[in-house]
Amino acid sequence: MAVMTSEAPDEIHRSWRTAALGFCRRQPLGTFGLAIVIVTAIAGLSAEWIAPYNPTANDFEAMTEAPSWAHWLGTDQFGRDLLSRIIYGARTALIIGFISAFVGGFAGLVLGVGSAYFGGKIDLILQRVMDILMAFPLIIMALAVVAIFGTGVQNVIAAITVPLIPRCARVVRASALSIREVPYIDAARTSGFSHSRIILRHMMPNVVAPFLIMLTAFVGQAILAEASLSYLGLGVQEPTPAWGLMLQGGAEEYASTAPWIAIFPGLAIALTVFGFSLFGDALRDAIDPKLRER
Amino acid sequence: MTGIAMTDAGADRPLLEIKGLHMHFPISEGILMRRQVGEVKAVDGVDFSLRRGETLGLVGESGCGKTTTGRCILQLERPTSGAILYDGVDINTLSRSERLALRRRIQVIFQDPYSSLNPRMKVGDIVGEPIHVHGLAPDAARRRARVRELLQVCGLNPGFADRYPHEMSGGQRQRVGIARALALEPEFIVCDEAVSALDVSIQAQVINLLEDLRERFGLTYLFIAHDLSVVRHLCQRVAVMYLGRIVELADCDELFDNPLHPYTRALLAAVPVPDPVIEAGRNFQPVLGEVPSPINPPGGCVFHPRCPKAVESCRRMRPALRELRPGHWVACSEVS
Amino acid sequence: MPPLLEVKGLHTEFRTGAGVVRAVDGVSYTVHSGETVAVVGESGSGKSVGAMSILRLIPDPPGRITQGQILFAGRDLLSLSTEEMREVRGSEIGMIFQEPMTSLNPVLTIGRQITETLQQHRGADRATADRRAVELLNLVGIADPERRLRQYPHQLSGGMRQRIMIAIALTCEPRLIIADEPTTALDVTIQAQILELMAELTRRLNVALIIITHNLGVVARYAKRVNVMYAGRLVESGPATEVYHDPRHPYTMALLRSVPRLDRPRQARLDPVDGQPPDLTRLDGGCAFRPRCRFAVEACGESRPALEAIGAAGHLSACFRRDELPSVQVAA
Amino acid sequence: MMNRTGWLGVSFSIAVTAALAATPVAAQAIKKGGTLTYMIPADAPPSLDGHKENTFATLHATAPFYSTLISINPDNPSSTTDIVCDLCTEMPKPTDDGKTYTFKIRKGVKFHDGTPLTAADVAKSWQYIAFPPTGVSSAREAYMSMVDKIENPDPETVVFRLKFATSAFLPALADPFAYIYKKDILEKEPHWYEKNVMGSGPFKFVGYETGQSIKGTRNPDYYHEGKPYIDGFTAIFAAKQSVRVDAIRADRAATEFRGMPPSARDELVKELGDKITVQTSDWNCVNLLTPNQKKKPFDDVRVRRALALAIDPWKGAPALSRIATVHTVGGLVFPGSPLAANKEELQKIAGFGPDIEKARAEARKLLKEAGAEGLKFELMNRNVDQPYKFVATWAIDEWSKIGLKVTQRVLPTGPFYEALRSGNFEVTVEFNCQNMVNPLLDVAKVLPRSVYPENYGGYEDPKLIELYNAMLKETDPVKQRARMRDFETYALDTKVVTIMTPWWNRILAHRSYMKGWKISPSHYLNLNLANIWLDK
Amino acid sequence: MYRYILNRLLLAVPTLIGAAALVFILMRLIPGDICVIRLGSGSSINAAAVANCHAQLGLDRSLLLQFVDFIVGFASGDFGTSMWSGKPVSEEIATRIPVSLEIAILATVVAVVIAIPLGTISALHQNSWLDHVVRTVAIAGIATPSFWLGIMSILIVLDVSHLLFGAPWMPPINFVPFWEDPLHNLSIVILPALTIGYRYSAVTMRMTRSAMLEVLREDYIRTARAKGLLEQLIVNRHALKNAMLPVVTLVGIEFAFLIGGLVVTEQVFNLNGIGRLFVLAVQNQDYTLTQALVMLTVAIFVVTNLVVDVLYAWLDPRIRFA
Repeated sequence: MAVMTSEAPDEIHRSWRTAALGFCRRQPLGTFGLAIVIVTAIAGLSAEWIAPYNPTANDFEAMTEAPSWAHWLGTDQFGRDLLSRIIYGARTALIIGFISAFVGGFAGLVLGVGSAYFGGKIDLILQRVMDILMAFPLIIMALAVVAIFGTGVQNVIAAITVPLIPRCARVVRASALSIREVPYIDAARTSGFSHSRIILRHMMPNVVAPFLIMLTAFVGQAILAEASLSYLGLGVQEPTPAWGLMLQGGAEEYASTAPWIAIFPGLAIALTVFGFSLFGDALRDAIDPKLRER
Repeated sequence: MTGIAMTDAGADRPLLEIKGLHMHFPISEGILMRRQVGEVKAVDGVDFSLRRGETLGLVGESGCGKTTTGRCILQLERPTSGAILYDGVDINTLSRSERLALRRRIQVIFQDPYSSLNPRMKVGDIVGEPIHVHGLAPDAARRRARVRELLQVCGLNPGFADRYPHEMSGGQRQRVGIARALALEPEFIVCDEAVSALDVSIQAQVINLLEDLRERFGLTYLFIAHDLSVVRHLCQRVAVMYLGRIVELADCDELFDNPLHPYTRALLAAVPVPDPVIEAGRNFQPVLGEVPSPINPPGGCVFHPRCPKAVESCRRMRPALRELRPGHWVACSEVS
Repeated sequence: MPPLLEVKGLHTEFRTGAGVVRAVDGVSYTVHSGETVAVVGESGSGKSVGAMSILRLIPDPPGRITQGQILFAGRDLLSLSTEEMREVRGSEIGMIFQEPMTSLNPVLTIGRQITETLQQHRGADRATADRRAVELLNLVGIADPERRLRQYPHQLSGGMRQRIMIAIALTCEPRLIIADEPTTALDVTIQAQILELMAELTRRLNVALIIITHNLGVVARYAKRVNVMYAGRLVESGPATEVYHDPRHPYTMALLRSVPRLDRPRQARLDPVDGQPPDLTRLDGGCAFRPRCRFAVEACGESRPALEAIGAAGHLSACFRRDELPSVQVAA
Repeated sequence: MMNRTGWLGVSFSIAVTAALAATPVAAQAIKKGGTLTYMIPADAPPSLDGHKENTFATLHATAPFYSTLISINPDNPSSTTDIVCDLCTEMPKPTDDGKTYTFKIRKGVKFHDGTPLTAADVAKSWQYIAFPPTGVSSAREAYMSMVDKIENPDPETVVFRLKFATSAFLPALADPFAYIYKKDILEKEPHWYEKNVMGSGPFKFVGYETGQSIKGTRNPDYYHEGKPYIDGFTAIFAAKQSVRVDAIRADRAATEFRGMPPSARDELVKELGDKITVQTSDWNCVNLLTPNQKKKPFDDVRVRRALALAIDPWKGAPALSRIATVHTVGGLVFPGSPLAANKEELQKIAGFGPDIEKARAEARKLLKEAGAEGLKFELMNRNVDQPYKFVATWAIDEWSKIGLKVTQRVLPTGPFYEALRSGNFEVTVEFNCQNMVNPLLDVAKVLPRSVYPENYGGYEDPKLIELYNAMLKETDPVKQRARMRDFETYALDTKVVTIMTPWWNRILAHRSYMKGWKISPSHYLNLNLANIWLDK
Repeated sequence: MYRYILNRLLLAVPTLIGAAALVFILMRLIPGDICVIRLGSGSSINAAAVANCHAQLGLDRSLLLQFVDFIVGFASGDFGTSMWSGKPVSEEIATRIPVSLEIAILATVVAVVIAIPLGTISALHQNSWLDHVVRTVAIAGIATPSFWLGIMSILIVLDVSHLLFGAPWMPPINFVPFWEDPLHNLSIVILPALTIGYRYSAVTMRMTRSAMLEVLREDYIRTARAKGLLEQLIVNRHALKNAMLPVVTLVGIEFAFLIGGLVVTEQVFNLNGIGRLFVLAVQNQDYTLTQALVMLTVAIFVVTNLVVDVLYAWLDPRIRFA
């Protein structure tokens, strides 16, 4: 417990705690989602300490072993411990998920808010460009990016990030457009604030809350996109421990003879994305005044 | 150009002078190749002026163009035509830096105390930001002191500086909005329906505050409102607008005691007074019809379809604003 | 003759994140056939919730009617089954809402929205319902009704939409209409038209009207009786003339004093009600108006004063000092 | 531990089942009739023209429709030297010092359109293969560089005149892609065969749906008496490994003819027992790990040697053989060939030593000397699972044991070739895989680019070329084998131009009712289905 | 209305041209060479053959010329011939489109038929156990990788049929059009349609639920209640039609994005559809085919948006009579 130096922080703590408790009470599903997210995050951050085995070391004495006390989730075809690979894979998933969601999201945020604020020709042109990008299916776009630059974590992130931008910009633009009409933006303009100040200080923060919630969904979608790319052989590559990669090859080859190789990484993906979605949904419900009781 | 001649010949030139203001919003169709298919004549030839220290009421029903007029003065819209002279200078001819300087002198108070404050900023920041941007306080400590002072002036506890708008009631928020407007030490404030969203018991508090501030800082108000009783209480002169035009303009008491334009009369008659006995004694006949669309306003006098006094010529002739009595201007051909 | 509507000790609560809000906290009043009763109060005073409670239209959760009786034509509406209650709504009691803009369904024709009530409650066939709809539109003063019936709400002006709302409320010839701020969203001239129309129709059709408003002028013009609400309670109730000319609750007095008036000479300054409206989650046991009251005494902090009669004219006030107020007022 | 034995048990039983199933159950009477459904493990080939294409997808789809002049013996396909006649009547003895081969063509052979096939058609087809006219492309033009002229002296005779005598000629002539087309069509419309099928093979063309399936029906006029045994076939394109296994399991198809990973074999045998027959063979394909000597530090032989030393094929091969389509540790030469090195010879080469710990210690020392301790590099690979990525995963782990940090970059086929050619890689996984088993030519893969254009190691080495030529010109088998050893040792041990991984393992599990077909070391061979019969 | 549609179609032109330019550039940025891929899958590559192939495919001309050709050809309805197979692109696409279209339509039907009622029920019983179950199932649909679901579903079908009938069963692997053999056809497309449809319905269901929740809070619903209408009528007539507005938009957008989903699903189920053709075309660097496919995708996107707009206008008189 921190030493209380004044009353204010205590109050803040308490309000935080009440808010958190209130959230848990009203959003049991969301709390469950949050728990999943936290578990994933802990696994990803402290993989070195909690993973029982080296995730990349081949062990030819223990190939395709069923779950046992030695290997809780079994081993894959190279004799690598699945639990350890899943724990390390959480890191890869979160890195890919967060970086692509946030980079793509923020690029979309800037474009969306700018487009809405300036309107006119800029808006028109940006909208058309976004239309073009939107028309490319995400996976095709990613396919092209990987075909050009090759595989690897950075390229996979780029491949997922690029298609996220227009999707994000579109959503942000819509909400920014409504905020642009709000009197406090007019008040800021009459106070003679610069465009950048109005965009950054007045519009962004008000778009950002729903946007951040949207990002939690994007993190999940990015993790899924990585899995799909991996499935096509274009995602992260061996020996990097990554969930999508673990499903590639192994999932199909051993689905029948060593099903744990296919089942556990798939569950890890599904559960994590599930967690992010649940949490995001609940957060939106909790924050969106329209959905709150009157 | 008739203009509004000053009744008080000895006064300085007006602080604000509006000449032939038109604001037409185009209605366009097509996404690729925009074609204009019509326009909303929100403001369609408005002239008036404001003396320093005066409060001019601008009344009318929704869609009459009173808010758009205010937005043009605030440079939130660029008028289609007409001139807005502030302190003798046409604001549309100003350079960027001059514009910025002018922004300081003209401020605004909005109607909705909920949406006019940025919900993500603390009250102290909302009020302090303009001071910061315009460099009106040398350092952060002075700025904070100034914010506290402004809050106090507006009847708020200076401790509210650390609160967020949603932690306050509607009346308190409106006071924050006023404090923000005062932060730049303006001389002219456009009050756009500044009290109409407030509850009756709070409304009076804010009206009193606005009056106090006017006296204390020598402010000039353009008071845009639809509530006639509030306008009567607060303003020295009143302009009545209908469909983008001013139909009557006079000193406050003159207008309320002796309304000339049929529309003004209808408006006044429509307002019920809080006294059952008086109401029981009134023989009340509401004006017929509704306000026509500003996209396609009627020709001639815009009020003629609803006017009990309308004659044939009203359909064709757009009546000019005439000064029937000293300082009392009316745009109606049928009154004298 | 028994009253048409008798509300007895109505309590309606909302459970929110911040706590339980007693939006209506023990309200009782009566409405007689053909009578127009106004409920006046500021936002959050519980006037709308009270009206919605009569029709049991409070969304549950979070809202709930916890206590009381609502006797309508002898039946307790609160004890009716959902199905029976549904039959009462629209058929015996009509309702008019504040926002004509949003209260009509944007994707259905005007005709459909009028006739469906008839089809629901009277089992009318299409043709009969259409004829009645035309009749109703004529009644509420809408020209060219046949064409209007085929139109959609967005093609109509605000005033016309409110006329449509009145027509809908009148469809089944109800005995009571509840109008919740029916003119607040309208312009003054339109407001006057609508109010006149309502006054005329209720008189002609002998319909009782509960009009909920914050506009003291509207009340003065149209209501026989006035109920003043503050913080979920009735603080004063009585014939309009009595309440306006001899207010016996400090809140009513303050309200009347604080509004600028066209019928009196301009004052130098208004006389506002001090302070802010109370937070309904944080009420104590005392009179809710006490913090803003100029006449508060110690007793006001100890218990909440009951609504009790002053004289015989049906004038009631919920103030401990209801009898001494005229003299105190002069003194103040 | 208990579980492990369980899984070992499965693989053990697989071996037994396979052995049992493969044992011929006396000489069963051949049954006629039935339709064979098999899968082609690829997407649609670019065209149906065997002369033009080089992909097995074309071959697997069209081989049953065509005849060739000669072919590998379908009854003994695992032999690398048993070549027999298809359209000819008898394998000729070369004359003119081995420079002239005269083939007599069968009489009475008919194209599917009913017209007779004569020596003129054979000669014209081979002229188009060896000397394609402008506007016509032949994938095998280069193999025929020894041919001087192809003559057609009479309707029953085709004569090949060579520029010089070479033992490489007959294998090249037995190329499974060398379909015999009809002369008239070739002359009239040389691109006709890209989209159409009309041959003289055991099956007549019925229909082709792009990327979907191809169908054939028995050719009653087929010149090999009694064949084919089945009434017809349907070949379905199924690029996805798991779909193929599932399809065999559910008997939607009898097999495929390329080769499947051990997991597929395990699953099918486990689920279907004796309904499945497994045939395996060493496969004439191998993956090579080739460092790019144009990039530092791979120009340093010590670094390359360290890379080789770190990998333990003797332990890796048996383990990998359980999960990947690799099996046999070998050098440059296909292990099934008499020219291949034996284990003793191999163990003298870097990376094949018997003591891995010693080898790794040496590798670390070499790295240290070369200043490349803890080297990080990227291994480029092609986007193919089996066995490319398996081999790479294994190699990367082996390298990590001497402190190397290797990441993998996988590219689709197009960009992969581009990177190879432009030398835009550090170390790459490549492969050497030829239609016909012909080690003399196959080992040319390690020759510098100036001699062998498809070499990507980025080095020049006259001595290597010299050693190769010495080996190639040697006609005495024993001496030739010794020269081959010199060449191999120089390439793999002295210069370490590339690192061998275990040779591939061709595993084919097919429905047991499919009989009469035998596996070969190349998935390009024995595909005309004429010998297959269905025991249903 | 017609002018509105025409306008939207005109709007599609710059999008199409932009997409054309983008795909043209992207394709040429991919390192590699279709001729090398074609000629080099077995052994050595003949440089002369490659050059010959370049000349045949017109790849030896300037990029600008190629682009102009592409645009002019496209505008005149000539999509060119596939560089990979030499067949007309239109024929290549026509061969593949029935499977994909069938799956897409089936998935949409699944999505609409299941999702809209479920979403409505869920909204009507907000925070009930039913709502929680439906939402959980829906979010699981969004969270599960579709290919994994596909793999698992095939496996389950195989194992279950093996267990039940003693012999494993799976859908046939050769596609037959519906009108030739409906049962055969349906047994092929049903699993992929369900796999794709799950995610699709999950998204639709969530949208229906939240739109419904929002609509149910609207004033006109309160009006309808005050009129004493049957709850059923309120939901069906008053709420659903309004709630459908955002749902229609979403269904449209998702339909346009189905091609992306098909890319993966067609791999899993070995279906010879547009999605797989897309991957092949990109990997084979078949410029003409890829370009045509991208244009097709963009066209589908544009047309779907148009259909959505028209539907929107049909549902919403505010747009119809604007």
